[in-house]
Amino acid sequence: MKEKSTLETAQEVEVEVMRKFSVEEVFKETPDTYTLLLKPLDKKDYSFVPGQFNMLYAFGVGEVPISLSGDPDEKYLIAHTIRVVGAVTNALVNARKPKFIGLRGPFGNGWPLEKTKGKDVIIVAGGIGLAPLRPAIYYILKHRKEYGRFFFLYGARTPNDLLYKKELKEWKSRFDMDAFITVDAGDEKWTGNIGVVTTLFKHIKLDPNNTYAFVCGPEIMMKFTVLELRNQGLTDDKIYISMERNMKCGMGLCGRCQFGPYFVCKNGPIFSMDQINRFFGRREV
Amino acid sequence: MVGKIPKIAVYKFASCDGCQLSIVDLEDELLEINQKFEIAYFMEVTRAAKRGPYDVGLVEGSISTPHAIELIKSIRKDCKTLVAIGACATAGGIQALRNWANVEEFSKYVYAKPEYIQTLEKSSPISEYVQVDFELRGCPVNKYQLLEVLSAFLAGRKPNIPTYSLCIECKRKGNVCVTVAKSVPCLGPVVQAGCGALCPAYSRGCYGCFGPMESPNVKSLASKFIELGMDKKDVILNFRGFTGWSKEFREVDVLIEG
Amino acid sequence: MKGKAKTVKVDYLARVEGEGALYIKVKGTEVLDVKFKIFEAPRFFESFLRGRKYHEVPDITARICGICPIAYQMSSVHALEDAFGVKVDGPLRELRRFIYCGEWIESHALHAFLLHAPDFLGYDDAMRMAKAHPDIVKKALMVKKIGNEIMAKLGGREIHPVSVCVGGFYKVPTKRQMEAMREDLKKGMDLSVELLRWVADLKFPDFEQDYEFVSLRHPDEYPLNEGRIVSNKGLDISISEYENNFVEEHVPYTNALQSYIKGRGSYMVGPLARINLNYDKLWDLTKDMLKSIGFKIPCRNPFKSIIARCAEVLYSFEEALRIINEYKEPNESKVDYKVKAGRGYGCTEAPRGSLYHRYDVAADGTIVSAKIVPPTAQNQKRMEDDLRAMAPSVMKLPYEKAVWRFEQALRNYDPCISCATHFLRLEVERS
Amino acid sequence: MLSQQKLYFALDAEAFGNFIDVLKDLGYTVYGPAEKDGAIVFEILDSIKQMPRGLYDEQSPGRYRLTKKDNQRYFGYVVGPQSPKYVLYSPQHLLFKVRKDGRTFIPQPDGKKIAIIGLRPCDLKAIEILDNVLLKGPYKSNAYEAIRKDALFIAVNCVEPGNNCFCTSMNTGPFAQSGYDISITELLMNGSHVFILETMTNKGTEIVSRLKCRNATEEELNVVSKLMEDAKNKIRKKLDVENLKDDLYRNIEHPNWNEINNKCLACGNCTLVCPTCFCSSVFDSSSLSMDVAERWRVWDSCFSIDYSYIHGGSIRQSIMSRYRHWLMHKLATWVDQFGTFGCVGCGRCITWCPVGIDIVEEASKVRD
Ligand SMILES: Cc1cc2nc3c(=O)[nH]c(=O)nc-3n(C[C@H](O)[C@H](O)[C@H](O)COP(=O)(O)OP(=O)(O)OC[C@H]3O[C@@H](n4cnc5c(N)ncnc54)[C@H](O)[C@@H]3O)c2cc1C
Ligand code: SF4
Ligand code: SF4
Ligand code: SF4
Repeated sequence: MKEKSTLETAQEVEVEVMRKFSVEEVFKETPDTYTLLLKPLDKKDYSFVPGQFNMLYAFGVGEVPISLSGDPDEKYLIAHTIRVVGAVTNALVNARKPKFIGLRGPFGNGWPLEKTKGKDVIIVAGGIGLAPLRPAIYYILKHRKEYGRFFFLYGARTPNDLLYKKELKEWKSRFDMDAFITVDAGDEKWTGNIGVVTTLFKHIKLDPNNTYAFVCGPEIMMKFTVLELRNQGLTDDKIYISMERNMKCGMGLCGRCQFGPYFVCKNGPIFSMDQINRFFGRREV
Repeated sequence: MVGKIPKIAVYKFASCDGCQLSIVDLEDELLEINQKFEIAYFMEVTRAAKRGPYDVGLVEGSISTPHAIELIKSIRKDCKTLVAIGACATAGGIQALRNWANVEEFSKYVYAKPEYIQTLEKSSPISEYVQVDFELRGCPVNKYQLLEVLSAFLAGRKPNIPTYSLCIECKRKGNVCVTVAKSVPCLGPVVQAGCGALCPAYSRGCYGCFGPMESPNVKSLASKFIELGMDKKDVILNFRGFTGWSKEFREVDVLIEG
Repeated sequence: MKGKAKTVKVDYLARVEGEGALYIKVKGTEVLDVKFKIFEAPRFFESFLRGRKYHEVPDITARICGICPIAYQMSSVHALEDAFGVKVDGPLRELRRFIYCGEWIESHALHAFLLHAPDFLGYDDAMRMAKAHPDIVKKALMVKKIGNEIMAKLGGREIHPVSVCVGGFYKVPTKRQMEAMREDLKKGMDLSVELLRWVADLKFPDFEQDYEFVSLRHPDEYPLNEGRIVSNKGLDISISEYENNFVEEHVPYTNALQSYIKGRGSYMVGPLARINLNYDKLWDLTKDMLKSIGFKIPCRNPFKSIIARCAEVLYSFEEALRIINEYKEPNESKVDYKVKAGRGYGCTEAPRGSLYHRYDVAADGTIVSAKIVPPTAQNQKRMEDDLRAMAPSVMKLPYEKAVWRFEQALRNYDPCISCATHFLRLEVERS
Repeated sequence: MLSQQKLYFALDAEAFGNFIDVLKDLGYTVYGPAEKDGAIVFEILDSIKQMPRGLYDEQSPGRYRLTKKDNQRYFGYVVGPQSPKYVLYSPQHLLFKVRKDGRTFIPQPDGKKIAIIGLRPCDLKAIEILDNVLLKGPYKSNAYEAIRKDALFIAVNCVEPGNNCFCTSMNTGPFAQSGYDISITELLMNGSHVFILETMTNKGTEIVSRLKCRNATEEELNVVSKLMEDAKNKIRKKLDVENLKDDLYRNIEHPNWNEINNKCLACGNCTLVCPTCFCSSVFDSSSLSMDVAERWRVWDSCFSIDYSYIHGGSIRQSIMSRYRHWLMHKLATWVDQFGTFGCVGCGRCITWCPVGIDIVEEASKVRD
C-alpha cells in the first residue's frame, strides 16, 4: 500500500523523467516474443552500444529492463525484442494504442567490441538471449574486416521459438561467419541440429589465445556454455556473459540487481568471467 | 481492459461482512468504482442482480456448509477472475477455530436443536475448493489495498501488494518495536504487511490479521515468545487467531513441541 | 372470501448485512405463515470463545460484525470489567463514547442512505439513487466517512479497530489529535442537519403497531455504554437481570436464535426504541430539529426509524464535539485491574439496538462460558410480527410491489444477519 | 586526543536550551531526540523541552530498554531504532506522476533546511556512506540531495557507548572525526553541566557564535580527553576487520551459514534500522480512472522475496541466502563497491533483531 508522503502535497513541476516513444511497428517473432520498433516522440536521436538496455515503461502498468536488439547505427527507430512473461511485458507488446512508451536509458555497459577487434569472436545465445547480442552481430558484420573468425551458436527450445528467423537464414548462408543453430526439440519440418546449444561446440574449433566469447541466455545455459568454452581452452578473461537480476531503477540506487560485488545495472549487465567466477553459478548468490 | 465495462460480482460466505463493507467504506471512490465497473451482483448494496458471467468476482467469507461448496463451484464458473478477500476467504477466518475442536467432543454437546443446523466440520478458505486468482489478505482487508486490486485489474497489471513481513511496514512507519522495547509478543515478523502496522502503532503486538508472510519462520518466533516468558499454550493461542488455520500457522503446536 | 393462498418468497434479501430470506403465505386476509429466515452460515463464536484469554475477547467478538465492531468491543469490555470489578471513568469513559459515536454515524449513514432510503424512492440501490439525487448520496457518504474517521483516528481503522481493551485503550489520542477532528465534525454536523430534513420529507407508509420498545436508559446521558434496561411497558432492570427477563428460542427455519420478553412476546430495540425512551436526553440541536420537522414521540411507525437514525447521527456529532471540547489527556491509557474468576455482564447500544454479553472467566483469565445476544436476534420476532400485521393489506399490492414493501419493512430494523448468526452456544446442557 | 589547532567552546546547560531557538531562527527545521513509545527517536523539535533528560538505553541482542537515571543528561542514551536515514532518505517517496498523455510531474522539494541534533559518530560515518551510494555514482537521488545539501549536522560524542556498539572496530567512533558542523561533548562533573562544542564548518562556527558560549577551560578539555580514552576502552564488542572481506568471499559456502535458517525471521528489521542500508523498491501504480499513474520509491529489504525476483522465481529462496547476501554486502561486497564497509558498528541491527541475531558473531562463525 502506498502511504501519502508530505511531498505529495508539494508543488509539482513538469519534467522529463523519461523520454516518450511511440510504437511504430510490432513483429511477432515467436508465439510469445515480439520485436517493437520505437520512435522518439521528441524527435531527438538516440544512440547506444550493443549490449545496453533500456527501462521501458507501460503507462500505469510498470517498468522493466529490456535490451536493445536493433542496429546501433539506427538513430531514430530503436528495436526491442520482448518475451511476454508477465504484466509489464504483456502491456508493452500490446501497446499499440497508448500515446507513448516511456523510456529511460541506455543503461549498462556493452559487449567489448573495440577490445576484440582483430580477434576471433564467438557468440553463443540461448532463447531470448539473442536479443542483446543482435546489435553486436550487426556491428561485427558491418565491420567484418576488423575481426578474425566469427562463430555464432544459437539454441532455442523448438523451431517455433527461434527469433529473427529471416536473419538467421541470412547469417547461416553467409560465408564470412560460421552460424550453427539448434533446438531442444524439433518438429516434422525441422532438419537442423537437435540438442542443447552446447552440443554445437563439437562443430567448431576455437583458437583459445585469440578468441573472445559473448554469451547470453538462461543462467543454466550460460553455465554450461562457459564450461565448453573453457574446455576449448578459453580463459575466463576472454569469456563475456550478460547477467540478469531484478532491477527497479537501472541507476544503481535500488540495490536489487546486486550480484556479488557488482550492480548488474551499472557494472554490467556484461561481465567477463574472471570478474565473476567467484559467484557465477553458485546457488542463490 | 479494453472497451466494455467489466462486470463485478461480490459474494459472501461465512463472515462478518467487514471485507465487502470495505468497498462501501471507500467513500471517496465508491461512485467512481460504480462507473468503472458494472456492479452486477452485490447483495449488500443492491437488489438488482444481473446474471453472469462476470469479469471479476470478489469473494468474502469461508466455506463452512455443504451448500457453500456447491455455490463456490458455480461462482468459479461464473467469474473470469476470482479474488478471495479477507482472512475468512483466504485462511478460514476466526470461525476456523472450530477446526481444532475434537469431533467427538463436539457431538457430545447437545445444543438447542442441532438437527436444524447444517454445517461442515471445518471452516476453510476458498482455495480449498476452487482455484483462486488472487488472495487479498486481512481481517478486514485494507480498503486501499482493495482499491489497488481493482485499479490494477483495470490497468492489467499486478497489484502492488507486498508479501513481506509486517516489520518492514512497521519500521517504515517509524513505530518503535514492541517486542524489542517492551517484550510484548508481536506476530509481525511472520505476518504479511498490509494493515499499516496498526497494532505496534497502538503499542500492542500484531495479532495476525494478514496471515503468514512469504517465508515465515514460525518456529523461531514461537521460541522467542517462550523465551519472553509466555507459556506454550498461550503461544499456540497467539498464532491461532484470525488466520490461525493458514497452512503456515496451523501446525504451530507441532513446531513448538518439536 | 375464499381463494388460493398467495405466497411471497424472497430467496436472498438484499441491502442487509448478511444472508437472509423471507417467506410469507397468505390466504385471503388470513396470514398462514411468516418466516424471516436467516441462512447465513453459523460461526459458533460463543463456543470457541471458551478457552481463549479474556483480553482476546474484544478483538474476537468484533469479528461477529464488520459494521458494528465497536458495539461488540464495548459490550465485551464492559462485561469483563464487570467480572473483574473495575470501573472506567473520566476521559477514558468519554473516549469510549466518542468512538461509539463514530460507529453510530458510520453505521446509521450507511443504513439510512445506502440501504434504506432507496426503498422509499423506488431505487434498487444507492448508486442508482445517486443519479437522481447525487447531492444527498454524496453528503451521506461524507457523513459516513467522518464517522469512519473517528473510528480510524482512535482505533487505527474503521473496521475492527485495534485500540479498545479491557480497562480502556491500548493508546489514547493526544488533546491535539482530538482537536484536529473538530472541523470535520462540525462539517458533519451541518451535513447531518440537511440529511435529517431530507428524510423527514420521505413518504412513509401508514403503519403503526403497539410496540414494546426496549433500550438502555441512563440518568445523565443518551444511552451508549451504560444504564438500565427499560421499556415503555414497565420493564426496568439492571443488565445482570437480562436473562431472567428475556429468553432466546431456537426455531427450525433460521440459523439465529429469536428472543422475546418472558410472558409478553416480541419487542423492538434500536434507534426508534432508544429515541422514544430517551428523547429527553438528546442535545438541544437534535431536539430542535426533530421539533421543526414535526417528529413526535412516541413514534410507532417503524418506517420512520430512518428519521430516528438520522437524529442519532446528529446527536452523535453534538456529543462527539462536546467530548472534544472537554477532553483532557488521561495519565494512563487504561486503568489497573486484577484478573480474577467471576461472571460479568455488559449491555451497550449498538447502532441496531441493545447488545448483551455475559462471560464467566476463570482465575487465570480464561473464558469459561460466553453468551451474546445481538440486536437483530432480539428484533427478529418483532420483524415477523410486523410482516404478519401488514401482510393482509400489502398482499393486495401487485406482487413486485408487495415483495418490495416486505423487504422495506425488514430493512426498517437495519437487520444485521452476521450478528444474528454469531450463533449458538455449544456448551449448553451436556446430556 | 584533542586537536591543538581547534577551538573548543563551552556552553552551560542553562544556555543550551537556546540552541534549538537559534537554529529555528536561522530557518532550520530541527530534528532531534525525543522519547516515543519507550525509545528515543528523531522528531521535529519545537523546543528543548521535548528532548529526553536522564534517559539511558540498555541494549543487548534483541532487547532495548529505556531507563531513567538520576541526572539531567540530555545525551545519556546511545542510538535508537531510527537512524538519520529516516530524515534524509524518507521511507516512501513519490518520484513522479505521469498523465495519460505522457506529461510528467515531479513534486518539488519544499526547500526546507534541516538540522539534526544528536547524531552519533557512527551515524555521521553512515551519512558519508549514504552519500557515496546516493550521490556519487553515475546517477544520484535527487530527493536525497535536496535534503542533504543544506543539512546541518550536530554530532554528539559518545562518552558512554552501548553494549552493542562496535564502532572502534569499524573505525567510526566513539568520537566524531568528520562530517559534522558542530560536535558536542556533554560533561557532567562536580555538579556542573556543560557542553563542549567544536565546529568543523563555517556554518557551524556561525551558529556557535550566536550561542552564549565561553572558551572551554583547560580542566574541561582535560576531562574531555580522559572521557575519550575511557569511552574507547568501554567498548567490549569487537569485530576483527583484518582480511574480513577476503575471508568472507572465501567462505561463501561455509557450512555455518545454514544454521541461520533456524533463527533468522527474514523480517527485514536489521536492514531498516541500519543507517546505511539503502535498498529500495520502486513501484508504479495507477488510479481507477487510468488518467494518472504514479511512481513511488519505498524502502525495501534484501530479506524480501520480491527483492531478487526474476521471471521464474526469486534468486534467493532460502532465508540463509538472504541473510548471507546481507552480511556479505555489509562486510565484504560493499568494500568493492564503494571502498568502505557498509557497516559502521552502531549495533542497531543486533538490538532491533527480534530474535537477537548478532552480525559480529555471525561474521566470525563463517570465517573458519
Ligand atoms: C539487463 C536486462 C535485460 C533484459 N533484456 C530483455 C529483453 O531484451 N527481452 C526480454 O524479453 N526480457 C529482457 N529482460 C527480462 C525482462 O526484464 C523481464 O522479463 C521482465 O522484467 C518481466 O516483467 P513482467 O512484469 O512482464 O513479468 P513478471 O514475471 O510478472 O515480473 C514482475 C516484476 O519482476 C521484475 N522482473 C521479473 N523478471 C525480471 C528479470 N528477468 N529481470 C529484471 N526484473 C525482472 C520486474 O520488475 C517485473 O515487473 C532483461 C532483463 C535484464 C535485467
Ligand atoms: S476476514 Fe475478518 S473482516 Fe473480513 S469478513 Fe472475515 S471476519 Fe470479517
Ligand atoms: S513491533 Fe512487531 S511488526 Fe513492528 S518491528 Fe517489532 S516485531 Fe516487527
Ligand atoms: S549493519 Fe548493523 S551494526 Fe552495522 S551499521 Fe547496520 S545496523 Fe549498524
